[in-house]
Amino acid sequence: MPTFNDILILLPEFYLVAAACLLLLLDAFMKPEQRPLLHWLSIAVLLVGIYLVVVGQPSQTVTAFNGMFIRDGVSEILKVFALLSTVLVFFYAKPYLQDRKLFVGEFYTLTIFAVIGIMLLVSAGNLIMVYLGLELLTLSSYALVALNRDSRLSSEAAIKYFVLGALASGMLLYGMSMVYGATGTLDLARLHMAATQTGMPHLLVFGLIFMIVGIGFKLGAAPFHMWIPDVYQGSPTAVTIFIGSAPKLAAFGMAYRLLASGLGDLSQHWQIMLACLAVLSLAIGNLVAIVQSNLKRLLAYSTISHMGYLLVGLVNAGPEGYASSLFYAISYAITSAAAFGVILALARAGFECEEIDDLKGLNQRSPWAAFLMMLVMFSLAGVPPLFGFFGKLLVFQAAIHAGFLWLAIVGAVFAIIGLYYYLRVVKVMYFDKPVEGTEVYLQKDVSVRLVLSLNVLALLVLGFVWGPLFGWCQSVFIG
Amino acid sequence: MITLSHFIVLGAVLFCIALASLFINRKNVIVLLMSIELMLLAVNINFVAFSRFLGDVAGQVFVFFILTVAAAETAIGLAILVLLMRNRSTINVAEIDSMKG
Amino acid sequence: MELSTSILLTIALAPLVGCLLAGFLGRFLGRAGSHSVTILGVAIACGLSFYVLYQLTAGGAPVYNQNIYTWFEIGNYSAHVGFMIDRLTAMMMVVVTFVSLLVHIYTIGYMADDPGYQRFFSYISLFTFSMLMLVMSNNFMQLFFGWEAVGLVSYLLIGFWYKRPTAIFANLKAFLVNRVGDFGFLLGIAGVLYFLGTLDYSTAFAAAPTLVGRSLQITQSTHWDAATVICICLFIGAMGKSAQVPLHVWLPDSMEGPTPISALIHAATMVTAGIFMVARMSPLFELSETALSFVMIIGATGALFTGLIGIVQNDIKRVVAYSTLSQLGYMTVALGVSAYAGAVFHLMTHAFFKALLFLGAGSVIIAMHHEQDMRYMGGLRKYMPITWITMWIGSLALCGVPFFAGFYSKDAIIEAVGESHRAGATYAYFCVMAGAFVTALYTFRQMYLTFHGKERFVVVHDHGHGHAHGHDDHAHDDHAHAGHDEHHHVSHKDDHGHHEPGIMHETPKESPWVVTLPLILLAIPSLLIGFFTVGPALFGDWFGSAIHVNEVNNVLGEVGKEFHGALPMALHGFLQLPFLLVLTAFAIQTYIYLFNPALAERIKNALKPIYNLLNHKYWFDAVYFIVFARGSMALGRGLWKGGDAAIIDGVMVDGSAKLVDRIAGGVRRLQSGYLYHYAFAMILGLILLLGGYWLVGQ
Amino acid sequence: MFNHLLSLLIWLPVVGAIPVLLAGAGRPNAARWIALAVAVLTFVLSLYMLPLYNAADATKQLAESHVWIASLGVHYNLAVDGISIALILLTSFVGILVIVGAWEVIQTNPHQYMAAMLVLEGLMIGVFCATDALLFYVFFEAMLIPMFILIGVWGGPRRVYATLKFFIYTFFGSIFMLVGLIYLYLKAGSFDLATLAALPLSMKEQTWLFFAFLIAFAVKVPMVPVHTWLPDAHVEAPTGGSVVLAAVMLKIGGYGFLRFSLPITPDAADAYAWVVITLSLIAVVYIGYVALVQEDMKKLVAYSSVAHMGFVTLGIFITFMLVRGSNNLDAAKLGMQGAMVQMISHGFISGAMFSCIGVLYDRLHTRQIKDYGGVINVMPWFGFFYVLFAMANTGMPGTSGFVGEFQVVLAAFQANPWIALFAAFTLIISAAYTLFMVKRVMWGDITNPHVAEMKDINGREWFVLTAFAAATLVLGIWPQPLIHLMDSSVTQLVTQLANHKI
Repeated sequence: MPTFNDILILLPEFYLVAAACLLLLLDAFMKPEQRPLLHWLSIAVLLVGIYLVVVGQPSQTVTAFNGMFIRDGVSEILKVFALLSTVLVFFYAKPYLQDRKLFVGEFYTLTIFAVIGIMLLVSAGNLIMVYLGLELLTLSSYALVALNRDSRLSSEAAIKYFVLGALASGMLLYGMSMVYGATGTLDLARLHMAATQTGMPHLLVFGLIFMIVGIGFKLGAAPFHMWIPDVYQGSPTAVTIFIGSAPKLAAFGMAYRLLASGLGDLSQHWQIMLACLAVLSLAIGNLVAIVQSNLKRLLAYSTISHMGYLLVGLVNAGPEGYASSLFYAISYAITSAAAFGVILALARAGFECEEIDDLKGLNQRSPWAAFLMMLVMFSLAGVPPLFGFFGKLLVFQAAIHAGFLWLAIVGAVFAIIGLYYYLRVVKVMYFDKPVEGTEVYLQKDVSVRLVLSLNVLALLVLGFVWGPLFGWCQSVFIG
Repeated sequence: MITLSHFIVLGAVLFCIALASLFINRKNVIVLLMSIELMLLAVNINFVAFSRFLGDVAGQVFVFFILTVAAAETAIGLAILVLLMRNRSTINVAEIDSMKG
Repeated sequence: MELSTSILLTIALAPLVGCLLAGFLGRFLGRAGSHSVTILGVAIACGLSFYVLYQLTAGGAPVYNQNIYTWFEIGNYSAHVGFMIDRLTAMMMVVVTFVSLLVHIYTIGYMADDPGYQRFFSYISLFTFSMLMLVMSNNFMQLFFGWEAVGLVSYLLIGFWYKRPTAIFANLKAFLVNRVGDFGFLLGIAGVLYFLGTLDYSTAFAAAPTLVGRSLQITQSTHWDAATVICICLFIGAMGKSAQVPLHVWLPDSMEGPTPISALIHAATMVTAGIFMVARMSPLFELSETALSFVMIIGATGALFTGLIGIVQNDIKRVVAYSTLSQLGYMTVALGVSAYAGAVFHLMTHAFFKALLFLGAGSVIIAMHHEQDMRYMGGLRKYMPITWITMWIGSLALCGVPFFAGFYSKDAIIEAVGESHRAGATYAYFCVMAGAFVTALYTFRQMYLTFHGKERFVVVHDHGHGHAHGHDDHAHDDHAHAGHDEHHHVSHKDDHGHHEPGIMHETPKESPWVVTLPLILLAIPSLLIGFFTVGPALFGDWFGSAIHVNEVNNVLGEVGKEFHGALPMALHGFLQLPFLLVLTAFAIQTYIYLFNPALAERIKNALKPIYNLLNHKYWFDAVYFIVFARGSMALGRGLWKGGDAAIIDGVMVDGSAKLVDRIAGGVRRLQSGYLYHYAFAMILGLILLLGGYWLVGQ
Repeated sequence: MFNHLLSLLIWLPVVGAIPVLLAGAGRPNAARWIALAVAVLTFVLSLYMLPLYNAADATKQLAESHVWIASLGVHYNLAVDGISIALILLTSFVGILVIVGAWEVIQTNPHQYMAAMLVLEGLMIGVFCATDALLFYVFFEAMLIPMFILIGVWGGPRRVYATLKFFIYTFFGSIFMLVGLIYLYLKAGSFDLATLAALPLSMKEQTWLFFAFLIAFAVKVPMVPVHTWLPDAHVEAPTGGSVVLAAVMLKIGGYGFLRFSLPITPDAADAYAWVVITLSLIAVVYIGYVALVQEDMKKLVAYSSVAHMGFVTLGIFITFMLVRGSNNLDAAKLGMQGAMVQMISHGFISGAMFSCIGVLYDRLHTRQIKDYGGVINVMPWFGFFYVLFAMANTGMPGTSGFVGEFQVVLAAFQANPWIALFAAFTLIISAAYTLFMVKRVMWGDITNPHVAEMKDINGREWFVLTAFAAATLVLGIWPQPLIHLMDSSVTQLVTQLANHKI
């Protein structure tokens, strides 16, 4: 029977579910002009969620509902940053949504539900929980992608996302069923023990492979990446920014739960598989990004390559590697939020600002926006002293330490190729002349400007003081 | 005598049919939704079979969850389908390619 | 009395101060101010140099050798700036500052209306400073400093009239050819440091005997004698600076510079730096018979063959220039036979009479309104008697007529070569002997063409033409005034100058006193100095420790056995072969140019191939131009376009960028936009993972 | 305050860029003056290192150490020795001159230009101070960003190609170094350079690491055949960018060799010294010929930079032959000192040359040699400086250009006369390409009517060129103070080379 303690452990999630339902109700009774209130309330809800996560942080791993739900350092850190990046998303999205008549309560509630999905996923102690968390996240996401009901691209993106997502879920489930068959348990902790004693090692590995497909899909690692460019491009940017940030943390959490907690003993198998995915992701992501002209699509391919780097760290299959990958995921989530944040801040009614050429001469129109975007691009490219560099440093280090020197070198080579398209964005902003007759300016909304500036400057500041964050990442895997 | 293998093979066959129909079908999105359902069914067969042969009910519990989620999923899928039809006047898979490259 | 450092510093720095004042503050000082400060600076240096020479000769001062400051010090290696003043140095200082002083004075007249007046004074003072640093140095580093610095000033002065295409071609050529020499020189210095472990003269010379038997590994099996390598490398430097064959090509072209410069730098002082250097390095050169033979043969070749070119020149300055080349050859031969003192002695006498000849030529050029072609001169003696007489004195000294300064030095060299048994000495003896004849040929030809015979110009009084002061034409004329060397390689000859050859707008007249005074002051030593100094300088061991000659090589000692004083030597000289050759040449030229001018043309036509050979200077310039200038440009262009642009950039850099782009374009097509392709990709990924596992698992 | 002198030196210009950016948006003059003040202050502070530094002591001094990333053992470690101080002084000196040089030349967004310059200056100082490999790398890479912007925004017509090439080329070089550094870190457990220097490594490891470092620094120096970014970058960069690039940034490559290749992989460096020596000699000869035929002044000077930097790498790597081949420590020090002096000197001379070309460009807006001719007629004072720097570029004694080349040739002869022979070839070829340019630009009659309208240098240009000239001459006439400053550090470096690490 669930005890009060179980509930306490799940307090943030319960709270968020309740709050989301409340917001949904509230929205139903709200006049459209009162909707900004909903916006601020949503942000407040998430901030309180962060507070609850931090305050309720257990000193050591605790489980609830007979091990279905785990609350440990890993889940805490992922939740904090998932919530935090969602807060950023809400800030950035408001003017964009308002300009497009998409400023509806569904956006907020669906997003919060997706976040709840993330939180459940990263805390999952059981394959069922993994599945449920994942589905809560993805189902909300499908709806979010289709938020703009009148957009051809949105609906195309949604259907692609939906079909491929379902396919991936199916594979994940199929893999889970095999793992279940091989080990006789769905509980990740017991799975870990049973995996070594299974009488059907091949079945187990087959299950592992199917699960890796699911993980790869969620991460957006090649060759399971095909949905990413189309969904990034087709969704309203306010949704893209969400898909591009917090769910990456979830994907990392899922990978960690399934591969490390669950099947850590099969690491010699999945290490090499992840390495293959990493190389493919690096190659496809970085190469195809070069030929993009749509900024969102470019960032989509950049995501693919970044997931490649994340996998490079994961290949280490030890605390060091998990820590570096986690660090990488966090840094990517923050950076990605900032990147789309700039796009959102520059977009306005009738102007999406999603073509690279839309940024032409930005430095002359809006130097601050150009400066912010430049920092973001250099962070994504991994140029020190920006935050992004240190993520790369750590995943390379993890890979080399695990004997994957070649992988680090491949990563390095693709970093060079990748550099090109990030620089191209900077080039367009700084070196090109603005197109006559167009106007690009930063949103007037003070909160957007302020939060965006803080977000980007954090990339710079964290480049200098990333030690504590990394220390935190390390501690959750060692402790 | 029907052994575990038979169920597993059945599941595998169903799963493969589902996979195949996902990429062989180039006509209608609805068929895709059906394939997805089929795939989930294959998974369910697996779970139930394993559960039965392992003597562990957890697998069957999982199946209930899958069924429930599948329903929700289909609902969303159909909603998106409607959207697609409304926006593009077609649900032909081969025509949904405005984003590529 | 010991020499004091402050005096020596004053000598070196006084001209530098003059240079800086005239150069930077010239605009405020004005013309008179500028020439005053520079002349004052050089005069101080000159006076003190005489004082130093006096102290060393008569005052009993010991050799001065001290460092002023440390230039660098790394471990045991160090380089300093310091002075070594012995009699050799003192003599050079006197020659340099004295000639320089006279040239300064002369310049007041020669450059009177040039807009670059202050600049010119600044340059020549800078030159004086550099040359003093060179001769006063007590180490190789400072020697190299002076060596390059005089080259720099030479570059600046040859190109002084920088609007002239020929001038700026010539100065570049001069600098580059000198750099070829410096290339060897630097390697020589590096060799000295390697083998002797020091850059300091006295230490290096003291250690020189240790070179014997040491060698430098060139390839696995080849070893070269250390002393020979060092000496030949050092001598390559001298070949550049002292214009020895085959690095002589720059000197005739350097005549593009104003005439005072030709006198000071390209006759009297700078070009003799190489001679001075070899004499200074005598302790090293004495160790290598091979190197000395090399020096001797190079010198002998130059002495004869460059002189021959002088015979066919029509430009008054070029005749003197080729004579300089030839005389430098004499000095080099002297070095080559270990008659260092003879070389230095000839250096000194040559400095006076050659400066005189150049300044005299300059005086003629002023009078002829910058016409330098002797074919349009003639009969000038009645217009400019002082120039005429002094130039005759210089010419006779050059020819080596007894009692004149040149006789003593030149005759001693010829004698010394005769005494030498070094490999190639016979060839050298022939060259110097024939050279004496050739010298007389071109010298008398020049004198006759210029001062004697009929006037080959007409004076047209044309007041409307407005060129009252002929010699400022270079500066005031907007059109570049090209040189008169028809054989010049500069194709873009820009010679639409104003004057037609042979047309004068004014009667030639004697130059002002500032020009003639230096001529007179130079004529005196040209006439007398040999007579008074030959004894101690050549045969009296006057140079003391400054010059080191091994006993077996002491040819001057051999010659000296016959020496019984300057007067007997001169009288004896009248009966010697060199004088007879001079006499013969005198007779021939007198006949041709005074009595039968058409004969010259006939001889020229009769000996057409030889004439062409000489007129084209043995095609040295043409070959160098094609091989080195054009060849280097072609090579550079090939490396640039082929190496940098095509291979590195085209293939490697841009090529790999294009490759990446092309691959990206291909990979992009995989993202077809079709859902079933996407699904297929995922399934394919799954199958590959499964297949991979299956393969590895087996 | 002076306990953190090095930090101050690094961060003062970087942080100083913020007020420049903020103040300067609408008031360009405010930006200029603030930037100048920051640059001058930095220079003054860098001078203050001299009295604090004990030149007799070979250890690194003025050290600062703070834990940066505790869990990785990464430290924010700063310290300097004589070599670093010399380069820092060069940086802060050039820093002032580029800001003065850009004063009214940069008209579009001067505040951004000044800010980028200051940031760049700070980061370059950081490179010279860092004694932690990761910190070094961070500065090493970070400085690409402001340079990228400088070339791309204020550059010439092909600036985009040039600046992308510059950035990617350099990044390409350094990323392998990063992999190497991580490898070393995993081996040693620290990024501390001293620790890495003491780390025993097998020959195979050393070889891989050596080539990783070689790529990074060879691109930066740049060495043949990875030099082609430099001419493009120089041609397109604004004057100030070219000056900084040539004067300081290239030095970082040479500095890297001293700090990484030599101490960390001495045995591999010894074994492959011939590679670097050969490439250096190719740089002197091959690049000399290429420079000869350049039609663009900046390209010519850029190529000449490559050739001159060949002496730096040559001087550094002949030390192996001298120390290990013949145990000739003094000659090795001579070569190393020569390389160092050459670095500093090239900083002055190339900076000055690019400033001169900037002066011409500001007036005629072309860098093609054929568009000029007879400039001396209208700009005599400028001509003085131009010829002075050209002469320095040819290695004229009395200018700084001579000192380093002289020392390197002397040392090279001790290693192998053939090396000296090829190295000494610079005397001819550098004179050829430099003076050929001088001939076509300075001398001659005016053929282009626009040249006739050119005005002689103004007070600001006087200041810049005089400062460069003074530095060039002082160093040329009396190099001993500089050599003394670096002596103990160089001695220590050279002595270390004798230690085998295998």
